[in-house]
Amino acid sequence: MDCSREELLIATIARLLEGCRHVAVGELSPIPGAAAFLARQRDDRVTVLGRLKNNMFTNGGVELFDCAAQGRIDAFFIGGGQIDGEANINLIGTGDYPRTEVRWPGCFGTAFLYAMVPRVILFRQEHSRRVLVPRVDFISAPGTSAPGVYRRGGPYALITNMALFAFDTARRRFRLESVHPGASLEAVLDNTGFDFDRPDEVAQTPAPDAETLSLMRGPVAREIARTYPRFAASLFPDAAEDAKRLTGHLPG
Amino acid sequence: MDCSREELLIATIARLLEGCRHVAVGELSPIPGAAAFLARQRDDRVTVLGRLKNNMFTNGGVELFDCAAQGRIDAFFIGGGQIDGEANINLIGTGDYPRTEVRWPGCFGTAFLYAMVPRVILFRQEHSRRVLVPRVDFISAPGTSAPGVYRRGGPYALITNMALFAFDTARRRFRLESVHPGASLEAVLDNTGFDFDRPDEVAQTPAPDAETLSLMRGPVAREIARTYPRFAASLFPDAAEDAKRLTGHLPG
Amino acid sequence: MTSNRIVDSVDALVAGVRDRAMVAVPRDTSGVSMAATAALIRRRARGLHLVCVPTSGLQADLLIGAGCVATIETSAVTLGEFGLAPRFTAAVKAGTIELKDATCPAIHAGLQAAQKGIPFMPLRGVLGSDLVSHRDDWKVIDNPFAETAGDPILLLPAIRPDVALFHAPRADRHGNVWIGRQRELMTMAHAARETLVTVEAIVDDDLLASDETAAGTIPSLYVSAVAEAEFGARPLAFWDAYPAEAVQISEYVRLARSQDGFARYVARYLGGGEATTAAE
Amino acid sequence: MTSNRIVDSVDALVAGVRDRAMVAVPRDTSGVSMAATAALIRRRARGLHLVCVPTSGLQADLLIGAGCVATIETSAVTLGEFGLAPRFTAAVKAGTIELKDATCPAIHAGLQAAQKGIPFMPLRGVLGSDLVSHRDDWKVIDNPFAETAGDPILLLPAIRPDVALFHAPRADRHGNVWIGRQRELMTMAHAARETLVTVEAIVDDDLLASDETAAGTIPSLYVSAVAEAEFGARPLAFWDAYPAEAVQISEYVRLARSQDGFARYVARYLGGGEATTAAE
Repeated sequence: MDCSREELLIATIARLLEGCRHVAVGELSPIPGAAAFLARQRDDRVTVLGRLKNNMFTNGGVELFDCAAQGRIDAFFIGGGQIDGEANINLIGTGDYPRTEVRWPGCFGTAFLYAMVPRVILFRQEHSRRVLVPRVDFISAPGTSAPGVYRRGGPYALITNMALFAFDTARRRFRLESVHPGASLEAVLDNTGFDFDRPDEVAQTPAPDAETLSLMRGPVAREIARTYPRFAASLFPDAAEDAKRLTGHLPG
Repeated sequence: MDCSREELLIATIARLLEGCRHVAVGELSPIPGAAAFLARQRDDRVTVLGRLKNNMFTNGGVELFDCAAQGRIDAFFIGGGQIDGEANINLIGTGDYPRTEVRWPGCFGTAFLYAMVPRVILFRQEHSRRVLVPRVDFISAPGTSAPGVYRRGGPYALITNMALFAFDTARRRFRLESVHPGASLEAVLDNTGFDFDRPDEVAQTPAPDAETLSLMRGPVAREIARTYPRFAASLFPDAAEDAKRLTGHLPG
Repeated sequence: MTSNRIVDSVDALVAGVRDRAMVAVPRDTSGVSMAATAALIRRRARGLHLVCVPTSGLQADLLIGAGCVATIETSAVTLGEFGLAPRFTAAVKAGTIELKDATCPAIHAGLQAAQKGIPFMPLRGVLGSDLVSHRDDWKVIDNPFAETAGDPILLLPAIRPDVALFHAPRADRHGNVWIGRQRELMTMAHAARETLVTVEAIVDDDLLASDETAAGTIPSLYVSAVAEAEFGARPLAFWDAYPAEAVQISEYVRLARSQDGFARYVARYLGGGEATTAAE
Repeated sequence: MTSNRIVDSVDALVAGVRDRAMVAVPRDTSGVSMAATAALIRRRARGLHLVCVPTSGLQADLLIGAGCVATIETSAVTLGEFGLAPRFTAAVKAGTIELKDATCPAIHAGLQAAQKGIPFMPLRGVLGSDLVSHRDDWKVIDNPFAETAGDPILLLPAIRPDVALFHAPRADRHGNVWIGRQRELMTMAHAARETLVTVEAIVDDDLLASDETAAGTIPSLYVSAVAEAEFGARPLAFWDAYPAEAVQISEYVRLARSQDGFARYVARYLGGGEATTAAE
């Protein structure tokens, strides 16, 4: 069965969430959001936390962080303007801080959540040497910590439009897990600015099965349309139309 | 005009609150509570905070303390099983801690509030050598602090059934301000276990004037009856009856 | 859909309180689960470490009298206008419970530290109180942000209860619990590993569906189990819903002067004499 | 009775924001007073120290573009799905604003420290981030409660704003402000010396009269002034009450690429060209 690149990513991320109970997602992360909703379709004990409409938080903006600190959040997603081979991430900009040549929004909660959430999934669609660099210009959040530094979370996997990597904390290196259909090992090597481990035979990322696709295109699409209407409009146009009729809202 | 001992105390405490904006009172402090309501009758910018019905706090039990720490509370009241001449107070018990011979409830928030509220009024009706001791058996909250210890509050006055004292922080001593009608300097000296300063001529605590009495017996009595119904029943029986009819509640 | 967080009985609810658990309970006026207190006594809970937020009264006195308590951390134990707490006072004199005397904001701060996953919280004031010298789990450091040397400040360790146990007006069928302005109940639930709640009623509405009710609601995320217990705070008062049973509390004060009298009170009011199923 | 906290206009409200004040503002979805932002620009506020709780977007970008901001403490500035914040980005490149880059929970913790009157608050995580080396007002100590030596932990100084400034659905005539579950607005009000609020509507009910509304209400005790400003968050979205004005924000993004274009946007939408009364 044919599926889009986005559907492949959603299904792959949902697999990475297996065994998680509480998954937190950000406002601007429709693909991880869809993956979390898909995981919940498969296991109704999964809760999706974060800045969603009708969210579960009632203690203000600090609650996501307190909740992570209490050990109640199992998985979270971080993007990154730059990601390096030790899983350090940069959300500040390129060049010398503070007068960076390119300035991105800022670190958000990553410097905290990366250390507190057991399974942090790095997600960045663009797979290029611009993004995947030998060494980030600014460490917004470090991939690993010195011995003795309290840490109970960190990088678990990196997923891009081309490939899926796992992170090995002890070795402080990524390991290529699979290459997505349509991409090649050569393309991955050409477009990755850091060195990484890989097996002799690199697998292909499996496409979602028919049941998964129908979950994604049905109930998941409807949930996504409520939270990320613009995204849903491009990926799941039917569900987005339904949601628009129901709420009458532009995205906010 | 005749007034009761309680009315004298209420009027005297209200005078001590002059210039205060936010006055906090405890649940079991009807006389200071009445004094705070009287102060508010005289100046409608005064707010009375604390564990009252329909109180102003919406952030739970911590808010009184946070509010004091923010510098928003100008006056508060503390009792004390023992009070000594340096204004140390003991709310724990007599004898050696922890297996005290007599055990009182505990320190409540005093160890904090005594250091944070600028005008703490010590209020204890019983005036005896049992209460006013040379040295408390346990310092629940110290009257003064060592140099360099952050402190912006502390004892301002001590009022009992017999007399009013002011506290001089620099000298770490009480000074007798006035003796209530019906008591004498000799009785005060006989019944005070600590040494204190006094002027050559000791004044008599002035009785409330007619206007003050009518405020107390009218609007103040009605407010007190809502918060401290049992107390009001004995002091202001008419207002208490009104309140009981309105709420149908026993005290709780 | 009713969540599996909704349990059938208060006895089933307190099965979640293991012997030797650290149990956080609110002060008398905030929503004390006297129904769960009775159930704990019936099942002969032992060795509890009570954390009173920040004080307690009849609940602590009953649990102490019934032999359920090994340690109590509190800023006060008092029956308020009914007087001193007789079994607490007797246990202090007899040395049968470990005392961790505190001051109200220190207990709030310890719970907030647990809520925030930090090992300690600073607090101003308190220095110079004998509390500090008797609490070897409290520390004093020089404020690292002071402009001049010195400036000692108290640090309180996080208090992370095994269980938060309280009574609230209502829960919905998902296990969301409405606590209104009794915000310390939310702090307790965030700080504790498990939260057990009795409620006056279980309602059909989703308490998180509107901002109006959500503002005063603990999400089910933090709630382990809920049991319905109408008048579950009696004989204590519960907010403005019902007043204290003054006659019963006065009788408690009279009887509990002695351990025998206490046993008679328990038998009469808490069903302590009945055969009950031990929870575990 | 209408409290003297209720003021007649948003311009009168922002008279309470002095030049060089530290001003705390919420993130885009929590209740940004764009009405007050326009008033600040009209009165040519200067030298503000913006504290974004914990991020900002159009509000910060407008204030920066209009030259009102000397320093910004924030965890991010972004227009979200509309893209990067153009005047912020330009100011960073030009070095015309002082940056105090932070991470969300650090800003919350700093405000909570001010709320609690403590000089600092610890926070786990963050160590190893370059944020720490660029923030000389942050400190790292060894956790005094650690069982073994070491265990470094970050300490954040209290953030005590001069002013908390935000938009809320409603206030009553006493100046109590309903903020529902946007609890960070309450923390901001507790932490700040003065709190200035625009509201969609001023209502006749007393918001503290019932536990239901009180649960989500900031008491007037913490509120310096309130002004009515219907649609006061526009062109941003406000909770579920109204959506973002996508066309206007897109036009902003297009125009604000240049300082000239920014000036045209301000003249067109904020009345920046009109003669206005300076507040002080």
